[in-house]
Amino acid sequence: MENTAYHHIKISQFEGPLDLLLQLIEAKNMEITVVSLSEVTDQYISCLKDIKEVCSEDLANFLSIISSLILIKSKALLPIIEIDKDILEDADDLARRLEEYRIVKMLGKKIQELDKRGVISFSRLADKKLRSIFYPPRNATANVLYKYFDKIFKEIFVAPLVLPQKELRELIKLEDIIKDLAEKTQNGSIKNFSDFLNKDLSRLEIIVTFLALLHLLKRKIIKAEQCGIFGEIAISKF
Amino acid sequence: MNKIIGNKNIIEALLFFSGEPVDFDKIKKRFKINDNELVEIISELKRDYEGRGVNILEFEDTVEMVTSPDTAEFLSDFVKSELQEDLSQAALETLAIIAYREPVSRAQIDDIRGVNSTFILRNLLIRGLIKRDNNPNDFRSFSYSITLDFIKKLGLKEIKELPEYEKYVRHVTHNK
Amino acid sequence: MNKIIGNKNIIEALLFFSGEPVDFDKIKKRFKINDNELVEIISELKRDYEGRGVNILEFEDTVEMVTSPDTAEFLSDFVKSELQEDLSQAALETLAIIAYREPVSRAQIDDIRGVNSTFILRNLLIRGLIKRDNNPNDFRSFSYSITLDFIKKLGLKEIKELPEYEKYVRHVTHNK
Repeated sequence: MENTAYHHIKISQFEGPLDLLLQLIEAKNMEITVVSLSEVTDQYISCLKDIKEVCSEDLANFLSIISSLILIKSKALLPIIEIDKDILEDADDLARRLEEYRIVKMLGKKIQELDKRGVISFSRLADKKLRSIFYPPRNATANVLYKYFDKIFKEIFVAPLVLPQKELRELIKLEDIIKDLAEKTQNGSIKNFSDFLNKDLSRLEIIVTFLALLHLLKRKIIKAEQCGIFGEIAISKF
Repeated sequence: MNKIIGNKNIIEALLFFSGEPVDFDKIKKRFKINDNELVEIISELKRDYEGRGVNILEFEDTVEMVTSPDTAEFLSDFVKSELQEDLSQAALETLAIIAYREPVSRAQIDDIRGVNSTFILRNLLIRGLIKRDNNPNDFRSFSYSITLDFIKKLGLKEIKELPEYEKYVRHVTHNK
Repeated sequence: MNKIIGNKNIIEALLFFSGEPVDFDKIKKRFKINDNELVEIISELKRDYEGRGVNILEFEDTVEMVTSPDTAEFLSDFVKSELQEDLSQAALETLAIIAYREPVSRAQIDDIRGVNSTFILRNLLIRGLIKRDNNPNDFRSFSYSITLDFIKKLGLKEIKELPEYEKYVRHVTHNK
């Protein structure tokens, strides 16, 4: 039920991870607070799943925001767990960044309104009769020109465009992870969250996996129990 | 003809002739006048051109003669200028950050927008709407600020005419 | 604003902007005014600019905004005094691009450099190092090349004698 509700909010094109977050919060007419951040976490993640084209650097930015959101959300879901002071600061910081972004976006819209008036001051076109004075510089010899062009040539004409690797994109197959985690829990092949984590996983991948766990908890597909801070999370079929 | 009037005429001719912003320093040096005299001449010129088809625009210690913004609509048959091109949302956001937070580094812009701004900065640089200088506190990085062309594009007379400028302006210091 | 005043401002802006004589016919057609109205506007403008640094010049059914004759000597001295013996890094870079890629448009130069080159090109033009072939309808489509004077000054017979010229020409794949 909750899932269908998310899809009623139409997200127009967005300029990046903060813009998406801002649009979700504004669609709900909420102020930017830690509470509102926690409320849009699930939507944020479900929107992100639909993004097909995102470069690795932007994806990393999305993931870093997701990780903050998840921490905030975990705190809201499981108020008993002790939350590190750093994490709380992280949450405040996200709210502050989002507020800064909101202001900037709003100012951008105001600049657009000014621009739309089509009211422009033009400089004078260069004088057609511009009288040139031949005044060659000392420091522009054929070799100097060669040196400069060679530098430009190497930078622009030859250097291949370094395209972002696909690795990071592969990483966030949230849906697959959810499916996998659900399956393995259902058939009992894993009993602890750590069983599911591969040793080679990066921090971001662990975050995504934890996210999958939260999703399954919320949908009441699995149960989880944690003994103590930083303790093992035992998971089982709901 | 007294000295002030004479200089005023020549400065007017110079501004007309240059077709680009002229540095205050160059004028002062060349005419051997001090700040007060320069300010007086510029305000006299501004007064002369008030309500006319040509305006005097002051920006960051430079002065330029430009067409008055309200004539733009009628000039568009004759002009084809990059200034007339639309701004994308990415461009608007980035310009807002630079205009209200200048001087600002790329890292700071990226941080506020939450995305990499390399391409949009390049686009704005090519369009002449922003400029970059070496960051005074870090020679490895650049700091960005807006240009006179940006002011001209919006038909403003000065940066303070930006919407809610006083309320939102925050000049960042370079200690990041 | 009444019609005559409005048109006067716009015509003033047009004359300022154009940098060349503008045909009476073009003005009459564009602003839908008759001979009498045009004559009236031009004489008003002439009166506005009487005794100023900028004048309105009528010549064979064209009208032009020009610097006043008594400022000419000063302006040419000023331009000379502004020229520095050495070119800046940015100017050398631009000059190198033009030398190896001529004829090249401003858009292409900007694209290669990643910044706007308007002022630098103007400076190189004034120094007589580059020339441009102009398309009066599109400022952006001017194409730039090195002047013969400067080629000689470099000690070359033609631009192709620049070091490694042939090698780079083969790579004209940058077809933007």
